[in-house]
Amino acid sequence: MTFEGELSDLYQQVILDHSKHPRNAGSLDSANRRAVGHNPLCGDQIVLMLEVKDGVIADVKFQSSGCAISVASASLMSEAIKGKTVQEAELMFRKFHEMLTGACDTSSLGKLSALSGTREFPMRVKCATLAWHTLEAALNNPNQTVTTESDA
Amino acid sequence: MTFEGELSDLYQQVILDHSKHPRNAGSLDSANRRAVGHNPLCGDQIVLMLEVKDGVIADVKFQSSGCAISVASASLMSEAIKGKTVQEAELMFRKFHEMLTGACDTSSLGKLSALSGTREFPMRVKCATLAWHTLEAALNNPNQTVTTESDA
Amino acid sequence: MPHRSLVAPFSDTELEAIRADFPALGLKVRGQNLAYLDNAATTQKPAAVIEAEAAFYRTQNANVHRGVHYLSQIATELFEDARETVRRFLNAKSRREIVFTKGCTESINLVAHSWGAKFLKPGDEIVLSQLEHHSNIVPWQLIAERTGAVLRVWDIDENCDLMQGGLDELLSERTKIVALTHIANGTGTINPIKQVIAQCHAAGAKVLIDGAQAAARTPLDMQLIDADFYALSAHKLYGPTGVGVLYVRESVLEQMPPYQGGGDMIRTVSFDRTTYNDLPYRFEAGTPNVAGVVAFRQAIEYVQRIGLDRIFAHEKELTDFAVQSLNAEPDVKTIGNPKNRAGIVAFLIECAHPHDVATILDSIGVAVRSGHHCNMPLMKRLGINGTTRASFGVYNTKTEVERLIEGLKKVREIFQ
Amino acid sequence: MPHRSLVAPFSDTELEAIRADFPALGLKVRGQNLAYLDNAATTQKPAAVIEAEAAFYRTQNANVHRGVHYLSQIATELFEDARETVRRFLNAKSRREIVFTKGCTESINLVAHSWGAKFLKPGDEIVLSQLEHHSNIVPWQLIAERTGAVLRVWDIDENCDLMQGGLDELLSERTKIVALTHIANGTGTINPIKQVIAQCHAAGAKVLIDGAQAAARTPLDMQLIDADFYALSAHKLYGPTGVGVLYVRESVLEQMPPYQGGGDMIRTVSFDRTTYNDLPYRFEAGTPNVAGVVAFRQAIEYVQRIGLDRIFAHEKELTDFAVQSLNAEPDVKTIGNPKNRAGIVAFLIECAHPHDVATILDSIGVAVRSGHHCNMPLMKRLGINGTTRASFGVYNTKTEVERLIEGLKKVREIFQ
Ligand SMILES: Cc1ncc(COP(=O)(O)O)c(C=O)c1O
Ligand SMILES: Cc1ncc(COP(=O)(O)O)c(C=O)c1O
Repeated sequence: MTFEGELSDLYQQVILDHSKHPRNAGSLDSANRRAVGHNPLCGDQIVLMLEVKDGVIADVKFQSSGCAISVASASLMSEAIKGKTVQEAELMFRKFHEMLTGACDTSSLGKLSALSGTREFPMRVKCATLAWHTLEAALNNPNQTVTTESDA
Repeated sequence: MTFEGELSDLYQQVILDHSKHPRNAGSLDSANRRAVGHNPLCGDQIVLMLEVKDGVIADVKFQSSGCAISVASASLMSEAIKGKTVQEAELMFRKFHEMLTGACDTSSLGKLSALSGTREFPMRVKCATLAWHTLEAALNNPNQTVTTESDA
Repeated sequence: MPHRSLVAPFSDTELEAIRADFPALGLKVRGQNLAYLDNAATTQKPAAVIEAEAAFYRTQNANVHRGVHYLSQIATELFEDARETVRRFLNAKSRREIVFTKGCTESINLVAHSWGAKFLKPGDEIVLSQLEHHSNIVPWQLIAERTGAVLRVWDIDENCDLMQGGLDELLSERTKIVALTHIANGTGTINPIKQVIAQCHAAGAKVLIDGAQAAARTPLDMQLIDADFYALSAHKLYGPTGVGVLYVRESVLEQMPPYQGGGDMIRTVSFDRTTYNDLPYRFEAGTPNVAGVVAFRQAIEYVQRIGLDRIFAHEKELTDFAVQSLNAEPDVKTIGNPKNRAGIVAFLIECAHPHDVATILDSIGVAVRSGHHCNMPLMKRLGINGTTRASFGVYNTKTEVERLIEGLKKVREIFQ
Repeated sequence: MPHRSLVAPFSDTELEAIRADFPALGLKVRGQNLAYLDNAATTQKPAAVIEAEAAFYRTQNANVHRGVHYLSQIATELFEDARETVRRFLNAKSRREIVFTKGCTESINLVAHSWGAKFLKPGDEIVLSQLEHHSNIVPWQLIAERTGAVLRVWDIDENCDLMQGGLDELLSERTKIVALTHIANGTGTINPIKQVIAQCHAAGAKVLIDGAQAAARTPLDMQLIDADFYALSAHKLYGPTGVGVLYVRESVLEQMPPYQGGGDMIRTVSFDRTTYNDLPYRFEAGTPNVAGVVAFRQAIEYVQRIGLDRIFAHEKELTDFAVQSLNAEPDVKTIGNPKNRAGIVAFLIECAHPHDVATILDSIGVAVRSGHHCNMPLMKRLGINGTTRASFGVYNTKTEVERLIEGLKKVREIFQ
């Protein structure tokens, strides 16, 4: 693929749409899980709030200041995990992570596969995974702060 | 000059003689000036004891553990400064130092000029100047410890 | 700095010749000629530097200060000659004032740790400016925590210049040290360090100048500015990575306890009592980056041959052009409007985040940096998360600035 | 270490091919072929290392971790790939355990300062051996002075082996850390670090191993030896100057406070509160020696291609030959007779001081080191001022050892 092609693959229409109009942006009063994620590289930050009931992610909201990729990724994630069980969400993260770090089947990822273009931009993979690392933290260590540095 | 020539210039007969039979080696009970010199590069050490009376170096002794160059230099120095005034000794050091660090007239240095061969061995210049730095310390800051590092 | 305006920038032929000295400038990136505008992060290296490092390993390599054999002698001489070159470059009084470190960050840490641990007492104050790089903030936070000293911050005005009179309010008998960047990496602000140092000295405070950005951009003279400490990195001065310099006025350095312990920094060691070596070796524990230091000398000689006043004039022309061109775009806002600016322009474009801007510029071969530039406190003060930053070097051209401006069109195409 | 005796040393053709990889070995010194026997001070570099460093500057140079542009991405990948190479070389569990420093000395200082300042209390004990290099003594003295901890010394026997049972007497609940060299640079003694570490762990003490001399001489496996800390220098492992490694077991590193502060080691910075980055970045403040680290990878891959067990066997053969040849001279005394010895032989000749021996050997192109070798406490223990030391590398030959022995005749000619 030409680099021009790779670039438009990175900034697909769905990414641009979600970055400009993030879904589930805002604050969640009923949240019982919360985590803050940082990308130390650029200072991007996300605050993720979840309402988990009986093992199901009943609601999700986030506040994010970041690049198009990180905002779109948070927005797409929020849609993908809402209503899912914690286990399903974690499986999704594993698949998502595989998609970004190696070649893998993206068919089961639905809309999330829009972020597969990030693979060709290693320095941007962290932007795409920040929301997911924050989710992981919120589920496992509520009220934690995490970074994406381990993806370096 | 060939390097072989430079080597025998370094280890002239007078140097070898003084290194094997150092003059004025020993301890000086009447000493009123004393200094210890170190060469941090190799651990060589010299203890210099002077008896200075009315501005004249009346007597001098030294204890030295070092290489042929440093022992011979101490021995030659002790001979050269004994009976001289402090000012004369300091002038001698300046000339000696010039001899080792640049081209200069060695005629006024007498036997000390035997050490001029050191010039071709920059890493050994410190061996030749250790005794003199120690003398300087003994005259100006009695009971001081000095090193040769500043010659590096 | 009026004398500088008398200096002519490079002719086209000169600039071409300079560019030819830097192998990396011939690279193609994404199928385009590389336009390297990330010089504040690190500079490219002239062939003379690259070749000096390789030649050292091929024909001169040995450890320094410790051996009497031929290679060891050569290596030691080359290493100490480089120290003399640095001394002259900074116009320091003595080689004893030049300590080699691994970089500007380590140079500052050395001062904070060694000088700070000895001289800072609870309640003492350390003054930093709002413009500082993390490397001139965090070491002071660490030593403040250890000693009970307190940080005070010199604020900036709306142009990103240091607040006029701000220092008057901060300086007191509690102020022990002022740590200030010479040229701010986030805004290009040139601070009036000579005046600041004079004012601090009058108040009895020491001054550390972070010269990471200044060393490649403006002539330096320790006697003129009268700094106590001056820190810089070789890799931002067309030299190799892994080499830094710390200048310390001799009377100050003499009083400082050792920082790291090890080989070369000692006079005698026994388990009971260790005595330390003379200056500057007391502060150079362990085998130094010999090849790097030897190659760094070539970098200094390179900029000296061209002349730092001419480099300054060249970068000023580019910077002014870049600021004007960016400000001419209605949706672009340059960050800060400092009275004196050197080689660095940061900006925001309405439609896109700095990271996305940098990625898109990269797609046409224009290398810029995006993010907080290790300036988080400054970003917070400005109420932003980051910027896109173009920073210039001796070899950059107007055409490269034009390509950046051109690239913004593509940003708009994608994001508007 | 019985498995090693099964490994064959190099054939003549192999050795010739290896020598051809090192440009410096072709040098003439004083009109003679260079016989470089000062490898314990620093090793020569294979062309692959020299070329990798130059190639980095020509085609890959940028700052790491901080930019999104192409060169920055390449540089970051190369830098992190090198970390992975080091991880595999040491058989560490995780890249998070590999910290890049400027050298072995800094690695040890980092531990003494960061771990030591947090975990050492007044009266706690630090055990060192009589064989240590100043770099594994002075950092501990500095932190002992700061914390009130106390140094204890593990003595040696008449062979320059660690005194059998010596550790039993030293270890107590006060012992917080044991800092021990893997291979002693003054005597070549290979210490039984696996057993020592097991004994220390059983007593609740941590262990730092100084691997400066071992890394180029013997296969390393952090899982096998179970060290808490392992320090080494690239320049003694056929790599560039200005690069070191510190391995720290992850559970230990996690508890350590930052050492130097600056860019890259932070998560967030504000003047009020700074939070630190993940491992290993928390310990890598400032721009690292990117080019050096990238080139170091080539050095590791070089020794791995040959095999450290074969290098060990080769050096053992040379060392045994050198010890025998030296001991066959009636006026020569080799220093120590350790049960296991690697690549290093120090000696004295009756008629001449080590410095004079080294100068005369240099006159026939044989590079050896003389002096205390940063081992002053060992020299004092042995009642001597210094030694002449020959130390071997992958490329040395029996002929070179013979030239050393031959050179002693010239020493006698001059001094007897
Ligand atoms: C103003 C300033 N200070 C300090 C530093 C730190 O330099 P280094 O990372 O080379 O240690 C930098 C570079 O990033 C800088 O721009
Ligand atoms: C055993 C030992 N430890 C530590 C060091 C220090 O290594 P460096 O000078 O590379 O920091 C050396 C080398 O001189 C050594 O031989």
